[in-house]
Amino acid sequence: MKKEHVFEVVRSLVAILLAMLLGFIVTYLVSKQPGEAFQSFLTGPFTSPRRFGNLIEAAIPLTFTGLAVSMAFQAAQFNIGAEGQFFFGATAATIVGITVPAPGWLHPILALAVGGVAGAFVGWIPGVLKARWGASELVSSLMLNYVFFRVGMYLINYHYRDTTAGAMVSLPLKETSWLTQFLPPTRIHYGIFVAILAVIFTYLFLYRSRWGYALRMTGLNLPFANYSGINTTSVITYSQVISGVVAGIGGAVEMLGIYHRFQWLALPGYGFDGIIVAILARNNPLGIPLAALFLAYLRTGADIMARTTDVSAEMITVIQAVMILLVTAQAFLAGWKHRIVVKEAKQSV
Amino acid sequence: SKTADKPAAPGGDQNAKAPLKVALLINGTLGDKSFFDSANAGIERAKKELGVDAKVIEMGNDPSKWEPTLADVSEEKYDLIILGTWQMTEALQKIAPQHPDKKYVIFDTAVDYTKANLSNVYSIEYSQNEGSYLAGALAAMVTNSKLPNANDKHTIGFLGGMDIPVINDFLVGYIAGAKAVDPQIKVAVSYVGDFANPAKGKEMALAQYQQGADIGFNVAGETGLGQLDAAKELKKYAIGVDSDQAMLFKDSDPEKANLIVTSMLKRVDNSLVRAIKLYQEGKLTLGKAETLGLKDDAVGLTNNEFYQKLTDDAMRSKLDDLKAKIISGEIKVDSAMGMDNAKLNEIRNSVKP
Amino acid sequence: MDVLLEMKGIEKIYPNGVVANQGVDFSVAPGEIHALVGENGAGKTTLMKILFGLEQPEGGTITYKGKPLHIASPHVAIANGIGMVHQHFMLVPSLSIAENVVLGLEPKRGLSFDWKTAVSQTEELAARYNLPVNPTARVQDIPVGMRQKVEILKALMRGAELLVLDEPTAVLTPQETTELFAALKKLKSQGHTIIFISHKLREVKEISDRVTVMRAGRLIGVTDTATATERDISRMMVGRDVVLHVDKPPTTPGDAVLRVEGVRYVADTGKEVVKGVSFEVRAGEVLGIAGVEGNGQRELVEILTGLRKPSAGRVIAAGKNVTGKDCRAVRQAGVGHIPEDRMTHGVAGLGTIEENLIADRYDSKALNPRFLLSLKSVSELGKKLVKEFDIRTQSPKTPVKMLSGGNIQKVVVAREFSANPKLIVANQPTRGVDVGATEFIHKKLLENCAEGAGVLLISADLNEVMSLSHRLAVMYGGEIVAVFPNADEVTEEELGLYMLGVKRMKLAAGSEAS
Amino acid sequence: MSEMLQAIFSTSFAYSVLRVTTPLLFAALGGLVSDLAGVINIGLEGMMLAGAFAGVVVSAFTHSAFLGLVAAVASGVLMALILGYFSLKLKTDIILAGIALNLFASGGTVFLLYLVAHDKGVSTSLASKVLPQVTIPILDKIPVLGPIFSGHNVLVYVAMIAAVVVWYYLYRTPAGLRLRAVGENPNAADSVGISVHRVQFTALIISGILSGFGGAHLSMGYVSWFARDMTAGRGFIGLAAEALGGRTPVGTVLASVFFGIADALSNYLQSLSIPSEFIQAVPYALTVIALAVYARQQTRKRARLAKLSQNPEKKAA
Ligand SMILES: Nc1ncnc2c1ncn2[C@@H]1O[C@H](COP(=O)(O)OP(=O)(O)OP(=O)(O)O)[C@@H](O)[C@H]1O
Ligand SMILES: Nc1ncnc2c1ncn2[C@@H]1O[C@H](COP(=O)(O)OP(=O)(O)OP(=O)(O)O)[C@@H](O)[C@H]1O
Ligand SMILES: [Mg+2]
Ligand SMILES: [Mg+2]
Repeated sequence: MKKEHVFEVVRSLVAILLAMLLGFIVTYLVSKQPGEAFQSFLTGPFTSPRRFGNLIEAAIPLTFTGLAVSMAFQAAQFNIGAEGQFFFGATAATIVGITVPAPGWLHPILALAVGGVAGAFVGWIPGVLKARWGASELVSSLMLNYVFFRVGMYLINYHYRDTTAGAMVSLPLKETSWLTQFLPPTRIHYGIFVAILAVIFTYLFLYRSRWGYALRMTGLNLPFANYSGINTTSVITYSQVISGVVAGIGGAVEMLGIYHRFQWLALPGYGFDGIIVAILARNNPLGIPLAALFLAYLRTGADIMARTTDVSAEMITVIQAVMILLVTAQAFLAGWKHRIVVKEAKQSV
Repeated sequence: SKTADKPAAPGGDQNAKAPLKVALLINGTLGDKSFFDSANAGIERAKKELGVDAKVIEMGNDPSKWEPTLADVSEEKYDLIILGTWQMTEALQKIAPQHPDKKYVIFDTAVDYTKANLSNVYSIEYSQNEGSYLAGALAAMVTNSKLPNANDKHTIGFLGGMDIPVINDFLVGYIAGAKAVDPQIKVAVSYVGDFANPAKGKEMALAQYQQGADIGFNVAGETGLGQLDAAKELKKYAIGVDSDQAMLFKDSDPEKANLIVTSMLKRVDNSLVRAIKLYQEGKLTLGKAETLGLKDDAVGLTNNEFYQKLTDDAMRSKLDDLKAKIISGEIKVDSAMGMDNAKLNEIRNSVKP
Repeated sequence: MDVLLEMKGIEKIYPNGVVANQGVDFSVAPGEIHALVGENGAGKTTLMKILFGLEQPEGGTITYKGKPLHIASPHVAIANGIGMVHQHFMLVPSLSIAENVVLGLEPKRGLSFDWKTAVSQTEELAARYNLPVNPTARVQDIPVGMRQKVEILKALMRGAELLVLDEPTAVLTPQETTELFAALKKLKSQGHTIIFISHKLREVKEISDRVTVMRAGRLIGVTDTATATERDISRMMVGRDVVLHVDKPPTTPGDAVLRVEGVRYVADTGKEVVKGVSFEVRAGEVLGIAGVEGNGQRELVEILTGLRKPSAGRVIAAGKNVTGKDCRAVRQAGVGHIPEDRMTHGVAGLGTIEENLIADRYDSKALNPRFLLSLKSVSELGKKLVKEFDIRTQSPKTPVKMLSGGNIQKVVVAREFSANPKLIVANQPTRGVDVGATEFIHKKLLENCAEGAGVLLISADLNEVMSLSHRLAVMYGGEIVAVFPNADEVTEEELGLYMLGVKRMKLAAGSEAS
Repeated sequence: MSEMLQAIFSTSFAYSVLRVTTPLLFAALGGLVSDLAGVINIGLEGMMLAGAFAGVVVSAFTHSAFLGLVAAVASGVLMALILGYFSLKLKTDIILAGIALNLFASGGTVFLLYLVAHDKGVSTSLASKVLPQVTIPILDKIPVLGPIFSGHNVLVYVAMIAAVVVWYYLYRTPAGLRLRAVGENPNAADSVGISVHRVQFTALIISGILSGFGGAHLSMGYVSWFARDMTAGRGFIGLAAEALGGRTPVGTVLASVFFGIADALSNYLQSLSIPSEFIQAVPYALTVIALAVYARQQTRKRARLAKLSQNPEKKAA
């Protein structure tokens, strides 16, 4: 068994190396400074505290949406809606941050809670439609992204827009609501602790609570769960709702920690990233932060490469896509793995 | 050894052989056929004409990356850092004071000089509402004209990317200009909700044309290009924005180009070349904001072969007249910047078809 | 002696490290019916999958018709006249029988699939081998026995000379089994060779010419069927003597733990599949319900256990009215349920044994002393049950999917029996389970009964219902058509007649089987 | 207001519904074929985008709209092969592979656009071709029907034909039978010697062809150039339409048209005094409502069926 774990590590490394090689070849073809470009990609995130901070900052929202998506996946429910939940959570937190007068310690908690409730609402709709009537949650959660994007834009535009600003942004959030950035020059903020709490919470919820148990069994085999006396209708609903809570809190954290005023004009894309993170982590909450860091590392490195060399940002998207494909290729080097297994089995017989 | 060849102090130091190092930060991506492309064009010209050494950095559409990029770039060996849009002002107000040795130019907005020591920042604003005023006036004249594709309705169109202040600034000027020519004018206003969905843009423009508009103004990035296709399909007129859209299609699609009466431009390119030049000469008024408008030729309608073909002398002289009045201050054009929704709605409803 | 097929030194190691075949030598003579037997997980199916090209061995050679043959895929096997009827049916439920039979060999007219020819080809084939089916029926609507025939027709359609049948009788009635055997003998007489896998040694004795026995991935031996007794074979399989017949203890039944009153059920299609069934099960007794599958037993069981809501009627379990209540309520009333299909309802395959064992009590106070689940209690319970129910596994934390069928069944039984149920509804509790495990499950069932639980046993295996039940009822066409207050006084043949609807008792309405 | 209503009840509205529906229908049919073969295709968006791009570039360089169309289809197929190679051969999670493919297409097209057109946004500097509009002889003269159905871009008709062909392929040909068998029970197909991978690859390729057409319609019919990310989520909408349509060709067509109507409607509703955000949300909100209503009705129907026979029983009792 041990050798198999070693194999997994080696396989991932080889896949990453291969993807890098491919990336390097392409870089070599398109860049006049391929060596420098690639080096800045690989080591860029570690060359200054701020850049390292960027990596961590980027991993925080990814952790939330990754957790959210994996929660739904564990219940064998699709959730393409983390995007809308994240967005709407951020919108709701913005409103609380602008309007509610509250002391410094309470304000963020309040904003996060409201963000979570907003996300929960967006998650509840596909959940209940699926649980009650079997309506495809893939369709509804996808469509709700577009709906709640517009609802959020309307709220900001018509009710909380900063009319003195030269762009479509909300009024600034009251400073009491901010999640303080405590490690200058980075922008790492208290939201990181909320993220860690979220990881611990989802882990405990999924693996240590009766509700999480019911959720996982429903995901593994729905008729079995039904037969065992689990109320699968409510499980399906609450899996989406909790997924929405986590994504919504994620949006709120991002808003309170990084932005301090609402300024998105399009869906920010963390929902889809969350799917990537969840699959990379195989839906294991404890693996989610690592997968989020990995993706954040790719992104930050790529940004730095695009910024400091002549390789374009688009090329980097392509290289990222190739890496994601190769790293998650289960059958990549499977023949080799099988030989190891056979050898071990023969020895142990 | 690296510190030894640190670039010489900026500002017309003649003995410095090292070219001026300039960075242009794009908080979005190139290819918008709008002011980022225009800024990029300005930098290209500055490279050629002024001999600067420049790098253009696309920061993408994720706002959370913009501030750290600015901070990063400020630590690198650039002399002059150029950036644009209101969204960058808060970041710049924070970072510029930390790098007093660096100089910054921000275009299409102004920093708040009362907020910090921003003596190293030069701001350029454009009165796009003034240019749009002229576009509105022209549109009103076209819809009332005898041009082959004009109808007898007093309706013109406006296709916005999103219902947001920058876009509405164009709209407010456009409506005002149109009303100045024809108080009866109706303006069909649609927002696509997306800057990168040309097919949807075309669809909405078609809807406007079918509901009676015979000319429309698109202010919607790539989405807006869909309006031009709609114009071609229904044989209606269009007014472009931010780049000379008739010239874009002059060779690839002359039929379409023939329907684009003019385009309303913000000449970011000119203003940046000017700023870099002033800087090299040591004359840039750092620590101040300047508003460039019709009088500086920083905004205005394009004058090309199609414009000449589609407009007559009367139209052109009317436009010249209005332009002169705006420059002289006789006409004051409202701005949507800082306008609340109630006022905005009042304006939109006053011309609702 | 002639050899048609010779497999030599076959080695198979699955990607998860399970050694399923270890140097297995297996040979079949032309024209014989060759039985392959062994405990669950012995490697029979694996060996046959290798023969059919569904799995690739790590070592060994296959010689077929005197020539070495490399079977890279089922395509190769089929091309060489090897056909296989799988243990778990490989049919496409939404397609018709004809479409399933011709799949891969579709007749064409122009570009189109020629439906008429497909139907007539299926009809012809069915007539030729005496395996009557309705070609236009959808597979999802036909009973299991019929599916079995479709599988055989599929193989014959492809011109199989060597036909592998993996546990074909597990789901058949005695009459159907007899029919099948007749068909197999006919095939044999037409020159086909048959490999036959079964856990029912009686059938092996009846149909086969020779028997190969496997245990734990190895070949144990080959014998002529005529010279070996059932006892000999089972000793070879298990490595010890097995009690093949249970002695059920006499019983003095107590109060009714289950009362079913006029239960009806109408399916989505509008067809009434349970037509007013009434009966009672008393504490301490086993009521057996015999019947050919597809006569409403499944729906009835699902209604009794809360998986379905009845269209009419009442169900009173352990004194509580649970009519139309969900599984949870039924379980809380004290009902345990061994479901028909263990992989669908009985377990979550990817879950660990432990997780599967707590499915009915995951929210109990005992497992949740405080806010969270107590992993310690869960693991203690797991260890205890694994030991008590003799679940053969490396650890209680092994995913259930890795166990063999018999052991998976033991997981289900362990969970259901350890909850101290007042009533156990056991639907086909030993289907596809080997002799050793069957013996064990029967023993446990009777133990529970002796401790005062009532048992409702539904089985297509007549031997099983007859030897375990105190009372017997027969279901046919959604109704109870016969009741025998003393199960020992009935013969198999007589039961069979009721099961096929040939005979029917006059029963007082409302008091049936009480 | 009255002008708006007039516009909505006009033939040109119906005409625009067909046009709006076309790219969605292509995507939805592509999604349907691969879904029925058991491979859910999240990469439709990327396939369409690649098609839209290749069509423009090749037609510009060859001066042939037809070759452009061929290239669009070919690049859709190429994307399908990449998706198939990773998900089927290398066992990358199919959803992840689809998402990665979309990233790949999004970045790759802009990158290549810059190489060929020196522009990162739109391809207007390339004199690319558009596919012809087709006037259907007799139909053309019929009132109402003529203006609605005649004079569309040729791909609008291709889409209609494709819907019929896909139906025929899936339900009337041996290959379609195999495809459905593979999607429903791959083991069954495997056991009769059908190569599951080959069938799934084929399905993905068909999906790629259809997406290629969809992409070409956007850049060589709808508008006449390529713009970055111009598919703007249509691949996903197609996937939703296929799911909404209950994974059947007829349902898929109906769902696509439904979405087309909702979308076209939102274009006309802008003249109402409602914040534009709400109008933009209309097509999506309507889809959710339709989905819910349909699903609810199905559930009720089932419940009603089960109850029917209670009545005779009650009478008897
Ligand atoms: N696909 C597979 N992957 C991993 N292990 C497997 C697989 N199929 C079978 N096994 C394991 O291989 C061993 C032999 O299984 P096999 O199915 O051949 O047994 P069998 O003799 O057919 O048993 P049964 O009588 O229960 O059908 C078992 O331990 C089983 O768990
Ligand atoms: N991919 C797999 N990985 C691990 N175990 C597997 C896999 N596929 C099958 N198995 C397990 O291998 C065992 C053997 O499978 P098979 O289908 O041959 O029969 P079985 O379930 O043992 O038969 P029976 O129904 O007679 O008990 C089963 O327990 C099955 O769950
Ligand atoms: Mg007019
Ligand atoms: Mg087996």
